Amino acid sequence: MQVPVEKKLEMLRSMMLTRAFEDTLQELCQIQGKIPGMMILCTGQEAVGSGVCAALEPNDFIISNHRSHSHLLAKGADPKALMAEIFGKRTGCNKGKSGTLHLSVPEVNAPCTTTVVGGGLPISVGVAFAQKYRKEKRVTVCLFGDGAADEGSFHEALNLASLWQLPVVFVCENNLYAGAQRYEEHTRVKSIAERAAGYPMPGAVVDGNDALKVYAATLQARDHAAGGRGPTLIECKTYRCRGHGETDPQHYQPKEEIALWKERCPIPRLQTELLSDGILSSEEIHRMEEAMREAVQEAVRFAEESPWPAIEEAFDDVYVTNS
Amino acid sequence: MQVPVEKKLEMLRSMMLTRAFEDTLQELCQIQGKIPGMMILCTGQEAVGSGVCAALEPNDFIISNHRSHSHLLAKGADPKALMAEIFGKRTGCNKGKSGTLHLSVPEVNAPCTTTVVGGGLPISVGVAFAQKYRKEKRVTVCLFGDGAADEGSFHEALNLASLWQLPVVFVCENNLYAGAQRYEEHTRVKSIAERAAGYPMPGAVVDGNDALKVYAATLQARDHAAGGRGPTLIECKTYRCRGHGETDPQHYQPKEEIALWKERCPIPRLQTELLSDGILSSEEIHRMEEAMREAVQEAVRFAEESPWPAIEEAFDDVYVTNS
Amino acid sequence: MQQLGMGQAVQQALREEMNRDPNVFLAGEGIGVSIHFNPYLPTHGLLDEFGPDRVKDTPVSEQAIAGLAVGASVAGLRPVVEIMFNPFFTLASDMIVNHAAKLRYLSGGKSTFPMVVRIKTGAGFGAGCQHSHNLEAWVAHCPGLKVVMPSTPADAKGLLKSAIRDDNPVVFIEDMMLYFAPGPVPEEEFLIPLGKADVKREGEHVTVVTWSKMVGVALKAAAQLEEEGIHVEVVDLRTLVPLDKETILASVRRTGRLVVLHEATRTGGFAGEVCAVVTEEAFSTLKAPFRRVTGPDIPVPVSPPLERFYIPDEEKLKAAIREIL
Amino acid sequence: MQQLGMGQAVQQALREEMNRDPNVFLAGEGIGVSIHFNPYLPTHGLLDEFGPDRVKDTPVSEQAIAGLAVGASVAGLRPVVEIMFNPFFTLASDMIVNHAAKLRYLSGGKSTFPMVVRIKTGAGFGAGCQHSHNLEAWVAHCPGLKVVMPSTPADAKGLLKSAIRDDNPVVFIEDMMLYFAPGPVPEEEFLIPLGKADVKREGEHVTVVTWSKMVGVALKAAAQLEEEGIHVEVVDLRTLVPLDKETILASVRRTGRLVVLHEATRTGGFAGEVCAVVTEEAFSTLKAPFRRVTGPDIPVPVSPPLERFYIPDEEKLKAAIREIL
Ligand SMILES: Cc1ncc(C[n+]2csc(CCOP(=O)(O)OP(=O)(O)O)c2C)c(N)n1
Ligand SMILES: Cc1ncc(C[n+]2csc(CCOP(=O)(O)OP(=O)(O)O)c2C)c(N)n1
Ligand SMILES: [Mg+2]
Ligand SMILES: [Mg+2]
Repeated sequence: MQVPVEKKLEMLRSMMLTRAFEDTLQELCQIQGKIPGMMILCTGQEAVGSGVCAALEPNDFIISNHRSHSHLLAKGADPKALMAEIFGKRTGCNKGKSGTLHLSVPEVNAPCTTTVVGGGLPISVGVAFAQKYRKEKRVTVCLFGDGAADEGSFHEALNLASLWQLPVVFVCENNLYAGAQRYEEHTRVKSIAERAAGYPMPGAVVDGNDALKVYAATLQARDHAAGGRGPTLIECKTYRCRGHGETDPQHYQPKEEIALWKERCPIPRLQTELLSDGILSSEEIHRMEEAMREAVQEAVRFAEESPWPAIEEAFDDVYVTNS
Repeated sequence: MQVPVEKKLEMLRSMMLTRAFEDTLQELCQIQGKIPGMMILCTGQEAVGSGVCAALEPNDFIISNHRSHSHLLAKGADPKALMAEIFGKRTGCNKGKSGTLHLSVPEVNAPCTTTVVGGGLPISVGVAFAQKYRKEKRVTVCLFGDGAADEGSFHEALNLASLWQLPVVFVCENNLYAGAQRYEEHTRVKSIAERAAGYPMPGAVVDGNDALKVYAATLQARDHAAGGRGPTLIECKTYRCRGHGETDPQHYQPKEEIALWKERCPIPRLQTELLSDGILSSEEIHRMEEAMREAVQEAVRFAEESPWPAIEEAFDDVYVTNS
Repeated sequence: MQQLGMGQAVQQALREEMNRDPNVFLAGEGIGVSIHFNPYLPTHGLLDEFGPDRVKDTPVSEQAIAGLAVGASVAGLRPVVEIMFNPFFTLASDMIVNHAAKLRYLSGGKSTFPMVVRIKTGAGFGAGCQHSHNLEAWVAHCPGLKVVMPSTPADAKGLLKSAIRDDNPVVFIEDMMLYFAPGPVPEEEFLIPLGKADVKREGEHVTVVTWSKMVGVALKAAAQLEEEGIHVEVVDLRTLVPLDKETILASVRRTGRLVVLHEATRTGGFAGEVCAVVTEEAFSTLKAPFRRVTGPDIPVPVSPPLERFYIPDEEKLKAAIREIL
Repeated sequence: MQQLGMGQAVQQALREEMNRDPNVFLAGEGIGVSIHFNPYLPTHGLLDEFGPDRVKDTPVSEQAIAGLAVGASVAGLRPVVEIMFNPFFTLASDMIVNHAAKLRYLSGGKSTFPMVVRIKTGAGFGAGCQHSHNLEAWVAHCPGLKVVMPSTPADAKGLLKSAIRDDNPVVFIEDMMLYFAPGPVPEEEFLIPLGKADVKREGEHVTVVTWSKMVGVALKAAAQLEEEGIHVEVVDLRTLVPLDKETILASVRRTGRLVVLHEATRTGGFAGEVCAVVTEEAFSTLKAPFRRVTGPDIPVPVSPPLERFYIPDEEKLKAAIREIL
């Protein structure tokens, strides 16, 4: 499949933005009291969010999970609003109520994110139902982990989406771990994609460290869904290079395994391709890196300078009150 | 496979007992106020419970669902205690607290029955876990409907049973309906057994109206499980000849379909085989019928003559109180 | 005025709102093709009328049903989904409690979830504790949800229409024993606002706060006590969240006596909330101890005498009232 | 005496009971191999000590985890399973509420379910409302379950050991903020019976009923008020079900004033139950309005100032006490 150059650049850009964003977060986490709560990063997995979102139209929806930064940035979320939210500031995209774990960015059609493992699947089915109900040619993508595929919600969601032939694409980001549990320790099925047959729907396994492959698989599934032929289950095989969260000592992840996968890092991989195709020079890549770092620094500045929410604001947004 | 004659007779007997038991219940339901609650019968499906239980050892466990009469009678439950329970009498196997929907008969290793669709599956995994934990050579059978295979609990249970290679046999009684919903209206998978591959475990489809086939499949799965090789998913294709419950007008079940399946009734089927093999004479079959009817009449007499529980007994059995 | 059972009243509300707003759709188990064929039931006939695109029979998948509502509502539709029996709410509870109720807050007010979850509840049909288990106290303890429990056909209709038009997730709990008892329902369009209790009977000696099926029990007891010269005020909450504290407090300030009546089990039931509100805000007007009349702390048993015993009745209520007069 | 955090105390209880009874086993998400490597956490080290047959890391499958406990317990084992965070209780709630709590009753007392469900709870770690949501009021409203919420390391140890030996399903809720604060724990074996409240501080002016993490807040407030001559009695419920009414009533009968303090949201919280019991049974001894100090009716927000505001503190408690003195 021929991937348009601008798509390749888009993917590279969003991967690099996510990496810069998260590297900075990792540093900020070391400063006591700077960032509230957990910090769950996707280092090494950026190709999934970037490849998926590059294949979508702006008015397609995504439903993400606890590991959402790459998904949301790739979908076009404003890094400043995300960063401020992660800091817990009033200017955050969710006014400081969410923090990092359930960032919701309706502006880019990411209307809600859930940190309940597997929770996104039934919701994405509902969003896709609305699209079909209104006879739109839009689709919904649900991004979830390999661990989530053990939850009952996975099963109910896939069955219903298949039954009603809804325009939803289930993207399982199989990073080989669910918390501290290796893939083989939480299920015996060789690949999550094999489960597609049980609903049934098309299932595909792709190299999740290759943004172009993710893009191609998503595009195909999107066409399938938008064409009224129902859902697809895509499994992106990738790897969680950092711990589950920033305090995880990763004692259960073999060092050689981490090293191996670091070599498969999706960012240099796409960069090399773009270099060898003569699309980008190393100079340009360097400038992109600078630009990303600058954008993230600006986001941090914005977050740092933003005010905390006032106490009374805690009571806002529980209910729609004009109703 | 050669099925021993005494097993064949056992299956025929338990099918005939269930049929007599439920035909009588159906009549009793017409009498206003005689039987509390719903009445869910398995007419036409008796081969499943009978075939499964004939393949089990007495100390194997079964976990049943709302449609349990055939399962429990085949496992050896006392018809008198069941009937009195269904009447809501103090002499019922559960002192009138359960009624028909969640009959529990620990005496025959049916320690609990649930009417929450799909609820039995995770529980059966727990029972099988205990068997493996204690290094027993016993197995647990979970009986559930095709509708239950849409519940998240199905998925979580099969995944865990496979992961830990537990001695459990999942028997799906696919009677073509879940409530008023035809099989094709609640899932698109051709057969529930295909889902076995997603965990993975062996999956088998058997003619659920043929007690001998059910027996053989269960026996094989039991050996597999007791031998430490883990769970099996067996789908018994059968048909619900009556409505979901006794008040169901069955307006959604095509008359021809019902007629067709009545011809496939598992009881005459096994009778014919035993007749043609010269194992039973029609005289003997007739006497068996009489005996079953008599046993059921005695159960009804017992239930009718039994006292209601006293009001204070409502407070018993919520907690173990010596603890 | 038309006489309808509560099932029919719910049906009318659904029909009117579906006619009014094409974004309203229904989903649930057996809400279209049903094992019952009974015009008194809430969704009877709606599949024929609105077709399978808007009346969705679902698989037995409570989590998916609730998730469908969460997703469809945030995408702009107005789902009305059904949980067949209250105990199965457990299976949908993650979607309703952790998602429907919280995702708006988590979005900082950007996303809205205009959905209704209808739940059938109540003891009295001999099905036992896995079918009969009143859990309104659970949902009333979840900020982000509104909770409605109507007691009459007219209330059910007016409240359900408001619930469907509300931009918040509303849990609407129907006691099945009310489906068949006819009551007057205005023919013309009407709405009843959420959050307003209704004084179903006035009286100056004691306030009985109750809701749902128990309102009928309270009215029966009140009529009987009237003959003894005891005047009972019956406050029907209608909506547990938002709670109409003003109406409760105004009544207790006049009567000085409070009894709360509900079918749910006693410990941790919503009676405690009502008692707390009154003891916080109208303590000085209280003339007598609080009483509650509730289901006992047991699962609902099947045996007819035991199930009858489980359900609070007018005798128990009268006894409680007499104790504090 | 040894000084342990509550996490270590739980760990000791688990270790001792596992050594004592081979039928006790543990299961849950990350209870063996964990993303934390921290000896202060409840199950740290137990996998190494007891091996993978008795310390079972499970998939992310809350319903299966709870079902495992139901099935294993009816078959004679004594499972102690963990639900990682209280909001995920929803996913296990069908198994716990409709099965663990009811199946004994449904069996007419023939089957028993000696299982413990440990649940981690509490706000204060910045993870937001899908991780922090106290739902003890839900479980306390389900006959068939016992509910324990310890406030100190020693209580946690003694209560958990009793819970494991109890033949009933017990929900044991641990506030994670207590895991790291050391407190004295006797070295020798000891049990604390379920159903007995503990007067953590005596005082004659006002009774504060509370539990779990909030006991510390109450004691702090009590110490501060002491300096003003206000003597606060702090009743730590320890067990919500069975509820030790005698201890509550005896205290209120002496002080005449009741404040209930809990972290869970206000409406429908367990404070209502305590208020109801007292207003029913000790009304005449009450000298002042009831007060409750609770989390506000909002989901737990992440932003640090908002989350701090959510959690009740000694200032709020002192203000409430002063209001009714
Ligand atoms: C229902 C639920 N159970 C448990 C958790 C705790 N938890 C958070 S992330 C996680 C692991 C999820 O693994 P996976 O789905 O593979 O996603 P990954 O973290 O690898 O991206 C767990 C168990 C949760 N958030 N929700
Ligand atoms: C969790 C749950 N949802 C809904 C119901 C209501 N209900 C009872 S039986 C039934 C249909 C079950 O179909 P299936 O599993 O195929 O069993 P069958 O009745 O055909 O034997 C339903 C929906 C229930 N008991 N439990
Ligand atoms: Mg993973
Ligand atoms: Mg069926």
